[in-house]
Amino acid sequence: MSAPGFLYVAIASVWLASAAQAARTDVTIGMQLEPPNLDPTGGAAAAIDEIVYANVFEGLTRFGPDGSVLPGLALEWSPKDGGKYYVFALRDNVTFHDGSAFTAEDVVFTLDRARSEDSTNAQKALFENIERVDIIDPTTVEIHLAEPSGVLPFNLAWGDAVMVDEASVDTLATAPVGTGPFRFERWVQGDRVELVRNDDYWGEAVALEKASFRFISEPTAAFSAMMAGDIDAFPNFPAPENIPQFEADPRFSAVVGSTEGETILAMNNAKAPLDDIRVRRAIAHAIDRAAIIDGAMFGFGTPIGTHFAPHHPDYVDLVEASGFDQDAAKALLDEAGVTDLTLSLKLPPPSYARRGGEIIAAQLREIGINTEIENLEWAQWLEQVFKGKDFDLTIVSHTEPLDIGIYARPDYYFQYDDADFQAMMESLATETDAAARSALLVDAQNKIAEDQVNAYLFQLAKTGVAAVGLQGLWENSPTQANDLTGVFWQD
Amino acid sequence: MRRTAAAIGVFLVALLVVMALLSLVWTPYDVTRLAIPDKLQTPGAAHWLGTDHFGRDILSMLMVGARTSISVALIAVGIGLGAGVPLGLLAASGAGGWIDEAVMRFNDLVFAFPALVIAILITAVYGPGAVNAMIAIGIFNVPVFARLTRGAALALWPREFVLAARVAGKGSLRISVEHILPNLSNLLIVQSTIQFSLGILAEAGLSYVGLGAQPPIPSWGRMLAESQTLITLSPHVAIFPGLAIVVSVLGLNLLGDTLRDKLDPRLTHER
Amino acid sequence: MSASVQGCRVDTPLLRVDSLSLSIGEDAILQTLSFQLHAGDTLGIVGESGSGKSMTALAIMQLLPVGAELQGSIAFCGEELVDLDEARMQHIRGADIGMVFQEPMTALNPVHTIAAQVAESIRLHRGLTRDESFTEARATLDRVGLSDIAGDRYPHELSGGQRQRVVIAIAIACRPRLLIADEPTTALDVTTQAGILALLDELQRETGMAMILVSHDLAVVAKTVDKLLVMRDGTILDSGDTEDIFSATASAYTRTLLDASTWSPPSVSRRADHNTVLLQVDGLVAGYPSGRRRLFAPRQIKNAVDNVSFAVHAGENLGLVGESGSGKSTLARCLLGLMPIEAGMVSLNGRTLSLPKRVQSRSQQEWGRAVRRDIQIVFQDPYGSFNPRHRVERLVAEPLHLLDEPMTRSQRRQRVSALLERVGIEPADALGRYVHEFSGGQRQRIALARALIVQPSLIILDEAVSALDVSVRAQVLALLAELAADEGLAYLFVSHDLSVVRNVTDRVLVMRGGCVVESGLTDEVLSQPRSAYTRSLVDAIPTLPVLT
Amino acid sequence: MIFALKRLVALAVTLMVASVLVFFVVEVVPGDPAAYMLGLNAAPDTVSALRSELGLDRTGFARWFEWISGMLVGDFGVSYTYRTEISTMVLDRVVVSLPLAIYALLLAVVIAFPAGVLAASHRRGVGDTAVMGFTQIGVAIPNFWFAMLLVLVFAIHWRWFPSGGFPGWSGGAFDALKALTLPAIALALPQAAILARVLRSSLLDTLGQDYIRTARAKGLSPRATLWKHALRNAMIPVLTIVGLQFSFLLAGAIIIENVFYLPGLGRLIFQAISSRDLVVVESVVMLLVFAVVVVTFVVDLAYAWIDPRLRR
Repeated sequence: MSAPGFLYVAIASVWLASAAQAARTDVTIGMQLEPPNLDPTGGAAAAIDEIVYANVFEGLTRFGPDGSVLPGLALEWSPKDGGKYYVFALRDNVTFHDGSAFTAEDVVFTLDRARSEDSTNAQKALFENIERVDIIDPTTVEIHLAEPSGVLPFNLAWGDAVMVDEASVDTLATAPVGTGPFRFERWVQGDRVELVRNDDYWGEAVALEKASFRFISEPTAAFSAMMAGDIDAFPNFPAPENIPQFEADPRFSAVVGSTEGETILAMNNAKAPLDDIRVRRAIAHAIDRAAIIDGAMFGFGTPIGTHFAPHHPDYVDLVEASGFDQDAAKALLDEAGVTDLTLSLKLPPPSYARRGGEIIAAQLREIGINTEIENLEWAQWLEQVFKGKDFDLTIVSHTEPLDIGIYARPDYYFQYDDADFQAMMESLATETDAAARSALLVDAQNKIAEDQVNAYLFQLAKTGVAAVGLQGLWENSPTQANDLTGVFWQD
Repeated sequence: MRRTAAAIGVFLVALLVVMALLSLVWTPYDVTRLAIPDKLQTPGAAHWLGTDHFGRDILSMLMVGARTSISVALIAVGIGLGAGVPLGLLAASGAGGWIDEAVMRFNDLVFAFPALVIAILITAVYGPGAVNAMIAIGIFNVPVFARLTRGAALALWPREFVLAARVAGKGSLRISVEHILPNLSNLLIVQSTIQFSLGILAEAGLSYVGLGAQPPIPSWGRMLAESQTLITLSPHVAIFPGLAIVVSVLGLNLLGDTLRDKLDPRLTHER
Repeated sequence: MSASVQGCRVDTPLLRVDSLSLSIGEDAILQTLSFQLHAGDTLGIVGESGSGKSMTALAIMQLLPVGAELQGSIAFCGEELVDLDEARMQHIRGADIGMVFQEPMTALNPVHTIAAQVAESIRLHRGLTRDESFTEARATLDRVGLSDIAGDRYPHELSGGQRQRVVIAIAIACRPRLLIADEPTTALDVTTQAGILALLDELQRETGMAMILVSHDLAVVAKTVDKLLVMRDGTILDSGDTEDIFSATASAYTRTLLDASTWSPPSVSRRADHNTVLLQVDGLVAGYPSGRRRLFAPRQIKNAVDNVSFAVHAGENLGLVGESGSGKSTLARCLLGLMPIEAGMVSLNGRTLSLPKRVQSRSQQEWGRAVRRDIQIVFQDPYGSFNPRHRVERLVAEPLHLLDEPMTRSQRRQRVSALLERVGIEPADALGRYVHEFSGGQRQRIALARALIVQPSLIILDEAVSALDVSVRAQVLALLAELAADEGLAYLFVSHDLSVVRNVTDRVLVMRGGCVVESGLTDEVLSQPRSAYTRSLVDAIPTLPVLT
Repeated sequence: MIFALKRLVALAVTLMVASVLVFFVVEVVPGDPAAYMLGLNAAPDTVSALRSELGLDRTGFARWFEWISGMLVGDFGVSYTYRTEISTMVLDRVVVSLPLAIYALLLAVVIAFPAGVLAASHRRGVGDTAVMGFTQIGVAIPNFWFAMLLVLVFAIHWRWFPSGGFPGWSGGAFDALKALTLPAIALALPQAAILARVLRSSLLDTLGQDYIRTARAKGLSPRATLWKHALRNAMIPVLTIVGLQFSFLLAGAIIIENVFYLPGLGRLIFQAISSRDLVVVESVVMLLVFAVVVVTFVVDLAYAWIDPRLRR
């Protein structure tokens, strides 16, 4: 136990002894979706990371609350040979929850496993560039890349790159074993996951002794659970319309921040008439972003004009380029010679999509485009839209950080196939110079806005609520996580 | 009290039907037009029942939603009658035979399945929508009517007027149509009313979980689902669709009871 | 503890009913009824349905339906029962006044044992322990002639007569001073009826209780009671000693009742042609499938008709007599092809009507129409034998389905009208109406018209007059006789009622347990029965004293 | 005895047919469980690796056979998404759903009995009118809407009960029952209304029977007649309804489980359908069918217990 951690605990216990009513050391966090399993290296569900990231599992690097890449299990790292390989210095006092020590061998195992042929890692692409991992000594590894890259530390901060132990790898799905400040206690399927403090944690001891993640899918139930005090915090509260009520209630504070979620009206670029840029532009001009943000999100969300997070330093505001202009939209449709257009609009479950979809349908009707709304479950959406590409329009929020690269994949569901853009992304992958990278990112944003690949709606806001007194929750969502390391109760 | 109940029932059902029919030609506002700046207005002169989270007029939505509820429930009853009554007549005319046995086992089988789960499965296979909701609800009406028809028909077959028809040389199909069916009509009308009101409830339930009519077609269940989070903020948005369901089902049940009192021959001797 | 009415003074009548009126809603059921009864008296109340006789009984018990309004006075041992406190009345019911009802099949609670039902009454009024009350119940059951029936049996395990004895046991368990028996034998077979009447008579003599016997049948009460009330439309037409009533002093209505009961049809000159066999039945076996003994054992067939052979000659009236369960109705159904037969054969006019299923290639439905139209039926229940949804014209015309030649609408109407007229129904008025608008007697006439429309040579009358009041019955029987004479019809007269059969048939078959036990000319069989069973049937017929 | 055996055979046949039906209906549900698990950015070869790991690449018949033969020995297989034994998962849910169903049914019976008896014994009186009025409304209220109102009043406003969730039985029966109270009330109200109506009409039917008059003629008071003679005879239709309701409550609580975020069987099915966890859907549906069939069987036996005429 490190000194500051000890001190904190000591102070806390003194305070515990003196105060009649002690500060609480447990917390119940509400989540909308239950994860299918708890192995972040074997599934894509955001809900997995929202429980285990930084709490149970740690990677070599990690994201900070502002999205910056911070040291994790690696004390420090440095790119060598122009980014051809990296040297990572590991912490030496780290043990897994099962007692075994964390060493360079675990790094090799973890990264080899993620890259292997039968790997079920959902973000396999993050590791594609890794050629080999060399052990220099028990606390030093070298990661050699196929192509020089500046984004390795960023890639290794993802939840899919957390360090696992070979001994426990088969049971990660149901009994995760990591190096984090909390150890897994139990999972009452359908109800909650419980974590308890890891007293052997290498870093600063956390204030909480116990943390429960409760799964409440119904927004109403979430609201009543908060109101009834059954839940201490709901970091991603599913019903933005209730936020003002929480704000008005002295028992709660609302935490509104940003996420990495670019919410877009995705269009099937390979399907007529949406292969015609004029039709896509017409649709973009028909959309009144303000009405959507107001109507679907009750005012929460920032309009975007391209697929990029507004809080990113390289963001370009291109909202005006596809501003709300029904006349322009109609003119573009005439120009394209499109009449009597009926498009399918397939909507996944989140309320931004369902509500946004109804508003967009009404807005498109104004310029003479009819839509057939079909509400889908996620599984159906994945099957029909994402995999089958059987759709005209859909609304979805892309929540991976810095994911503009998806526009370089011609087989990606909206099927944007542009050689120039693909070239841009290729050079970005190998570019290590910061300024040059920024310039490339700006070009890329402009390019997909000009081509109007999709209609860019708004950046999803993180609308969280917490009981007054609960401190240290992340305000923004640079990655999907509920990092509880800094969370504590204050009177 | 009985009279009052009958009057209330007739009035409520008439109200429901008039609202639905009127919505075909006129609603106070267009329900497909969103007016987000007008959202969540409380009931007043402009909007008698207020507006929802998209600024749509709730009264207009309820009127059009009545149409959805009625058509789904009506067709579901139709499916039940259309398939169940012939099955029941067939089973009864060959009572004890293999057809009868097969029909009864089929009934047992359908009854053994949890209805809502199967409805969800159906919509998972064929996609959500009003038509699939009708089918999902309708399927579970089939054994209800089949069983009712069989039971009542079995009681009629040994009756002397049926024997008289057999003495007159009529075949079982002809007897089923000429003699059995007309004498079941009251029973079927009463049961249809009950299934109709259950259909409205079921449609609301399915829409509530998102498996009923899809937007922009308004449906009461979905209105309830969408307004749930607003119930503390703007209670009227959640209360009116709920009341619409309660009032319609109440009306239909009262009407059903009245019809039963008037039509069901088993009860006539009692009063 | 006994709550019975204490020492009723000798000069006080046990029951005194004084200007009793009863109305339910708008309907006046009873009008200023007055009569009285002394301890040990037996009183018969006789009337046709709707006369108010049962309501009178229920009024004494204070068990009238909800909404009934009672005026006047009913004094039991001087205590006024009208508007008596319900708690007090409960002490009188069962303890001082016992009651026996018409329908023994439903008068007992199916889920309690018979001993428990008798014991309940005893425990309620005599304050005995459970065990004592069961002992006492056993004794009561013995007294009503059920000594060989275990007390832990349930009602459905008993026959109708046995059940009625249980009901009587309940009624007399607390030794009431008055027993009211409301049509206690109407639902029973004649032989059983005789036993129950004898039991009531015996109990009355033994205990000296007073008894009111309510019946629609003068003959039933005549032998048992000392005094008689004849009721009609809620009023008393005649009252007095039984013998006086049967003498010439009675009212015109009572006389018609008497006449009807003893009515014999004008003896039609029989043209029965004993050389022409109309219907021939040979070795007929038929039955209902009963449950399997074991799970996979073949179904057992319970033979309801077992090897029956007989013939009906042209223009003959053949009686088929038997108690319920004798197989007579099953036989009738087999003759009509409504039931498959297991063995034997049936032929009509020399053409085969029915063969066992395994011999016949197709089901009985496939009979030739020409054969079928020769045999028709009139059922017992004038209410159930018509489709309530069809109008009279359609109902009567239904058997025309059997004719091969198509008929125009007007031809059909003409034919229906002619027949309605023939059976005494005004066609212009009747054609467009539904059957529920007609009385029981009228309906049987319509049923007869329906049977006649295809000009059959044989009509089966399945208890066709049993459900009718005596006066109506007489009219229908007269019509039947007339039709037989005019159309040369043969009748197969299926009945449980020997007195009717005696009067209208030429020959009679007596059935019991699916077999014919005796057959022969009606007069001979009934006057000199050869089998013991027929004798018991004949002896059980309630008879009226011969009028002077 | 034969009666019971016959029912048992019919029961087994029903279950067998149901299993084939369930399996193949569920198998045609579109959507790939592997794709769902791996999410938006998964590469196709990753998905197929997972598919073979889950055994999804074998034929339908082979999987049905394995499933059904496993079920017979109590092995339900392993969930695709949760990767845990289905039998333990189902057991975890049953300890929520079964007590909830029983709780709701008990509430319904406790409410319905006095109400039905009161209404029947004071036919057309004030009590009858009131009870019938309430039942009319009870039948007409959608239970999820009623649940919302209950939460609003009792969980949010007065905070007497938790708004949902289930603390588990390990924390004591009191807390667990407290958590199940509002859901049980929401489920029980419409059922109580139905039950009260059935009981009333069945009692009225029974009270019109001849043997009631016999009992009254014995000197029994109307109340004693009702309790000793009418009630037991009126139980057959009531029992039928109770049986149906129990089956319904066990499976039909999906919506209510969602409103109160209870980890019950209904929500398990709902989640499993949306995540295409097909073996779970099949197993739970089969389990529910089994429960319905068993309840029907028990009700049939209970008929015989109530009515000696049915003891054959």
